[in-house]
Amino acid sequence: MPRIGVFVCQCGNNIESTVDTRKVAEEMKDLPGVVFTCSYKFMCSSPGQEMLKEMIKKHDLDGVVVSACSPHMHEATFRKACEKAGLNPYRCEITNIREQCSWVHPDKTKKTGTLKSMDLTRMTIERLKRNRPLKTISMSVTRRALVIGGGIAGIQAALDMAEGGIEVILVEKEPSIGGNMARLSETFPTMDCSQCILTPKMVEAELNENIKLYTYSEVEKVDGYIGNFTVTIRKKARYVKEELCTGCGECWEKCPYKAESEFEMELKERKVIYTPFPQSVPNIPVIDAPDCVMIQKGKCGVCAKVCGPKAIDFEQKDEFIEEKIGAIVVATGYELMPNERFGEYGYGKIKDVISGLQFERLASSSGPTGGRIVRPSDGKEPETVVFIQCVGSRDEKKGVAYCSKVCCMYTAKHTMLYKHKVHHGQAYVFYMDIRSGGKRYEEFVRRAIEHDGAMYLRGRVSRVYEKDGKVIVQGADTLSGTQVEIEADMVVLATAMVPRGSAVELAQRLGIGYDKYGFYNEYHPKLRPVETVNAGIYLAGTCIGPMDIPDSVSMGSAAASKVLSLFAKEKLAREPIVAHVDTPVCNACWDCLTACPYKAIEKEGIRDREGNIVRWHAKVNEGVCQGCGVCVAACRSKCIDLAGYRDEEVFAAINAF
Amino acid sequence: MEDKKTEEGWEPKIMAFVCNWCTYAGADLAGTSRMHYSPNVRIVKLPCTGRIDPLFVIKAFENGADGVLVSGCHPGDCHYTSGNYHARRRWIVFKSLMDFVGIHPGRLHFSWVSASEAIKWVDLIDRITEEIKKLGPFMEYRGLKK
Amino acid sequence: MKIPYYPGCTLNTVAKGFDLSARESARTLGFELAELEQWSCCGASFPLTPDNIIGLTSPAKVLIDAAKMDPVVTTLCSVCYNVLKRTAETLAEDTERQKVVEDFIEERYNPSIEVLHFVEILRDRIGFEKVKEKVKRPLGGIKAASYYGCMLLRPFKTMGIDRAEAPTVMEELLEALGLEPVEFPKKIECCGAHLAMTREDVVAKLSGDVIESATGCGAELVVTSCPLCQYNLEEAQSRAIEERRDWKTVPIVYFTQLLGYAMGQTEGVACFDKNRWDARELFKEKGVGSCQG
Amino acid sequence: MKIKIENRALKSEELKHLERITGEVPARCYQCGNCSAGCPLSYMMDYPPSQMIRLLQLGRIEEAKRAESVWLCVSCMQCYARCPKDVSAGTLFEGLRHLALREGKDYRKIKELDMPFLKGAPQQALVCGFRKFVS
Ligand SMILES: Cc1cc2nc3c(=O)[nH]c(=O)nc-3n(C[C@H](O)[C@H](O)[C@H](O)COP(=O)(O)OP(=O)(O)OC[C@H]3O[C@@H](n4cnc5c(N)ncnc54)[C@H](O)[C@@H]3O)c2cc1C
Ligand SMILES: Cc1cc2nc3c(=O)[nH]c(=O)nc-3n(C[C@H](O)[C@H](O)[C@H](O)COP(=O)(O)OP(=O)(O)OC[C@H]3O[C@@H](n4cnc5c(N)ncnc54)[C@H](O)[C@@H]3O)c2cc1C
Ligand code: SF4
Ligand code: SF4
Ligand code: SF4
Ligand code: SF4
Ligand code: SF4
Ligand code: SF4
Ligand code: SF4
Ligand code: SF4
Repeated sequence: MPRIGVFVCQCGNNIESTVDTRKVAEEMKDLPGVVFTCSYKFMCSSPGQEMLKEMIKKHDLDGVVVSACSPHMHEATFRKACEKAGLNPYRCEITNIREQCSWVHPDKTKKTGTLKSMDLTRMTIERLKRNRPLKTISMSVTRRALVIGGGIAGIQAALDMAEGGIEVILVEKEPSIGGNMARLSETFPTMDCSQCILTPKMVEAELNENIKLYTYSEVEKVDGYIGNFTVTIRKKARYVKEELCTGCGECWEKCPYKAESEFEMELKERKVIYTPFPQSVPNIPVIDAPDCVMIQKGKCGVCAKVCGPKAIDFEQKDEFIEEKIGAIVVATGYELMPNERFGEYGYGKIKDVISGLQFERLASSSGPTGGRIVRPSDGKEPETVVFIQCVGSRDEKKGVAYCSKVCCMYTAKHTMLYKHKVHHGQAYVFYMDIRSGGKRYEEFVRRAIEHDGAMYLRGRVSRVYEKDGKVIVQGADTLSGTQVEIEADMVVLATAMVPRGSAVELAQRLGIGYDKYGFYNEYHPKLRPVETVNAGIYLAGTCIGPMDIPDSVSMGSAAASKVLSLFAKEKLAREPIVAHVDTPVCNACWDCLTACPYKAIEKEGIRDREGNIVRWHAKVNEGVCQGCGVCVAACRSKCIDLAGYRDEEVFAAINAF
Repeated sequence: MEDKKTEEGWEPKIMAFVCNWCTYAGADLAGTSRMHYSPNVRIVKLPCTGRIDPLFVIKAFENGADGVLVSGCHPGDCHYTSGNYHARRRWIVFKSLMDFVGIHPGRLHFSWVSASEAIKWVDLIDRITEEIKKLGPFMEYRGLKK
Repeated sequence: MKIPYYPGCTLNTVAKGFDLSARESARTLGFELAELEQWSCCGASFPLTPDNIIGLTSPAKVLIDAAKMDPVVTTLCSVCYNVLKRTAETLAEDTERQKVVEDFIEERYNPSIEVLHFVEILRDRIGFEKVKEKVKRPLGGIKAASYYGCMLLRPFKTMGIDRAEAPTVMEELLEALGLEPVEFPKKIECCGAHLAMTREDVVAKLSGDVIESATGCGAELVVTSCPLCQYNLEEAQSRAIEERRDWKTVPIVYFTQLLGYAMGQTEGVACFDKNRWDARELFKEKGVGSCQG
Repeated sequence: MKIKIENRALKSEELKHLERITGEVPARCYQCGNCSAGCPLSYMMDYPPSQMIRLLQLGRIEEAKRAESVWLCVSCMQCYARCPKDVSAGTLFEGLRHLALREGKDYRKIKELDMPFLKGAPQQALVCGFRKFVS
């Protein structure tokens, strides 16, 4: 026979005013297995908790029901107290007679509240009788972290974690880290030169002993769970031996063939062996195999001839490296929506219609024009530049419904950069709203208008076409209510920021959520903005949604601090609310496996003596299981159950109804 | 369908299976906000609507429930990302079986109540209680229990 | 191959050349445009408001009659095409309205009917390559502007004959005929349409802009598939030459006129003489269009 | 001009009626102006399309009905093609024409048309014109 104690709380007058707690306690006494009941003024107070502990010992209780407030309030309190008294904490159950009784049923005769409290308490007692003691699951942690994506967000996260003393593996798919920020000229709102503030961080990441860089690499496979992941990294063939290369640049000086530069976005060519940009980290080139004459046709080999340290290796193959880590920070960033989607703006057809990032390259002193702002078509300085905001953003029909958040600001920046470089030039901006929320942001936009003379027109552009060497922009100025036409020399489209094309695939590999656009889902958009539903995987930067550099950096640091606090624990403890399979009964239908939202269910084979698999059954990976119980309801053989919410326990509660 | 006379003083008993994260918290909020609703409901807390087995509902009716409510997070808001979708699919099938097993569909209710929707919870309980009052006590399954 | 064909009112009268040259071209290409046995006017405008059932009845009747022959019907005039295609889509999607229309006409509607423009037949069923093979009078060197106007393209979801903002199907056809297509900004702008009835001034302006945009890009000829566009563009030119001495007129022709002529039809079929500016003069001037074989 | 904004007008029966017969919801328009930028008739209108929609948003259906714009719109659907919010100004214009025509207010009388036009114009211009301008 169980030995259960029932403690009914009065909560001062909060419960007592509409529930006769003494009567509740009295009634429960007669239930089989209940050996002690009482009513008490404030159960959660120190004396209350002491009393609880004392009674556990005195009556040798093996289970406790506290009928008090919501378990969301004090379940942890009472379970801890029980634990201190030597009772398994999961043998303590709470009945919610405050939020569910006294406060919502204000019957002063106390009849209603008392009756309902008795029902609820009885249900809890019956349930508790079937409860099993559970043990918190404790897991070891591999104190190494993986960062995916070496943009500013990823770099910041890696640096902070390395600073905190843990080993970091930074995987970047391009030949250099730096991401989109490396493309920018100067940055709002302070107008620092992007390279000047980014390059030191890139170098720091390269030199930091705790950071292991894998550039030109991608995460191929992720296994395991919080504290214990195993990832497989594909290191793409560079055709250059990293350990030998000194970055002298002889090879790309001498390579006779050229290809379009991805980094410069069609504004310039690069050599076939190349580093994306001069400050690349690491400063080690890669050979772009599809364009290399040696690799494709077996001729050339100039780079190998000129390379002093003999670092070129045309035979190199992709390498696969396995790393064990305890946490992952995803910082894969953004790209711009392809402008070709907007036929009316002539992008791709009209050379002088360019994207915002292309404009950054034109304005950048390390860019294809050395910082001179000129028309791509004829190299002339444009006297009139029209900037069109919200291209693809806030356009649920042809683009995306959301606002890209940074384009209002960088467009204002562009008008300033342009004015500073082309003094007689005139900038026009078509906007719908100016979104300049941020410290010193509105002031920045006003400066562009008031000081640098940018002409802001409220309205959208309907069409852009070429006429006599000019780019004609036809739009509306809704404030004056008229159609307007501008003969421009160049048009810059502030195109929507969208997730990387590969974002969804990576999310599926990692088991994290993403929205309909492919941006990654936070655990909670306000209160847990850098966590994901998959424990141990964190987010930073523009892979979550459009944001600027300050926000990306903050999120990088936030994700790093989450990892550091995770690693600060000796062992990871977690609630033992996980599913278990009664393996002999399992008929391997895999219904649970498809139902589980966390991929926590694995197939396990049973082998005979020869090692042949004779039978399969499902197995729950306790590290991954989050205890939702979906599998339990899915299993038709009723052989999977959820600790803490087993069928038997729930039925007991229902039966006591 | 059922023409049971409402007994004098009879009050329906309703069992609510709710998820821990949304509806349970929403009901808590109704409490902390001192809202009032009819006292006929008894809550059974589960981690997720996805955990709720149709058998729970049958069992509840067997044990004297006159109505059952299943409520969890809104679609897309599930604490466990997609548990409530599983639940939804399951319940669509189950609901269509209700007639077959002899339970008036008005006795089984589904809803989404988020942690902040205390008002929705209160209205829901009052509405369901009224509806089930009109249907009268559910006797058909009583005998089944032992 | 026989394809049910709906000519529409205008092709029976003022745009006879459009109709005749198309029928003849089809024959040359190995199929027949089989005119519906009975047909009525399509209404010349698609009723935009969903409660306007009356506006749907005449095009619906056309579709019902067509479906009796074949579940596909083709047409030449952009307006007819627009009205029929939108009607077909509307009635297929909205069974309620379909029902009302059926009750009104007292006939069953067949929602599987497909409406195709003649140029779609050429592109998708015949192939421009095949057209090219049949060319006997290459019109090489003539700079032609394809004027799409509104009805072939919008609303895009329904019409979708080609890319909404940068269509090229007409240019591809002209290229097959040996002409030199010119790109011009106003090729999908409106000519003024039925404002011809109330606001000639407005139409003259809009159509004038279209022509100027085309000639500004070097066009010597403007090609259309809409009798109303054809009329408006010609009217605009007539007005323009009265008002402006420097105005250079260009022939405004239907694409089938060029098609048939290039494939060697006798000159009478295309009725170039019915156009206000005879394209043959341009051909002569350019020294093209003589029959080869 | 000064408009007095009234709660009642925002949800007037006639507005609801217009929404019903057109299937368009003026509230969806966020006044970006793309329709006005693209509409070929916009610069001749007393209220360009986006302002017409604004009038409806403000509950000023009377002003909207009286606007000359209503009779200038040619249903070319350029506005709709470009609208990021999938609002069709052209359809709302047609709705407004219907409201006027159903009150028996013809915009043009057949006998007012001149002969050369009637003789020379393609049938479709006449048919379409009658549909748009005559009840
Ligand atoms: C035109 C323009 C101007 C801007 N100007 C400013 C400005 O002045 N001030 C400002 O504050 N912000 C500005 N921004 C915003 C700024 O660019 C971003 O906030 C910032 O670059 C985001 O950094 P990130 O690290 O999140 O992403 P990214 O810079 O995109 O970095 C992501 C990195 O991850 C890598 N990666 C992606 N997928 C994978 C994968 N599967 N495996 C491995 N690696 C992967 C990418 O190669 C990239 O290196 C501007 C944006 C634009 C478009
Ligand atoms: C009307 C309104 C509605 C809003 N709605 C939303 C919303 O819907 N969603 C949203 O995301 N954001 C919303 N916000 C913004 C949100 O309120 C803030 O982002 C958030 O509360 C900021 O939190 P905080 O901790 O930075 O500052 P605070 O909330 O101001 O907290 C600062 C604390 O520090 C204490 N303190 C101050 N000085 C001292 C001192 N010298 N010593 C000790 N203690 C001190 C203060 O007493 C206070 O408790 C809203 C803001 C307003 C004004
Ligand atoms: S345990 Fe809960 S109900 Fe009891 S006194 Fe504390 S807060 Fe109040
Ligand atoms: S020449 Fe050799 S050492 Fe120098 S950068 Fe090229 S690969 Fe590296
Ligand atoms: S072998 Fe390839 S990379 Fe090397 S120089 Fe030749 S083309 Fe360039
Ligand atoms: S930030 Fe500005 S330009 Fe960018 S989408 Fe938002 S409103 Fe448009
Ligand atoms: S309880 Fe949920 S997370 Fe755990 S195995 Fe079952 S379905 Fe997966
Ligand atoms: S659903 Fe049940 S029987 Fe099927 S595999 Fe999973 S545990 Fe085994
Ligand atoms: S449909 Fe009417 S409002 Fe719309 S663009 Fe055409 S003329 Fe303008
Ligand atoms: S384009 Fe659409 S959203 Fe923009 S003003 Fe016109 S109707 Fe409104």
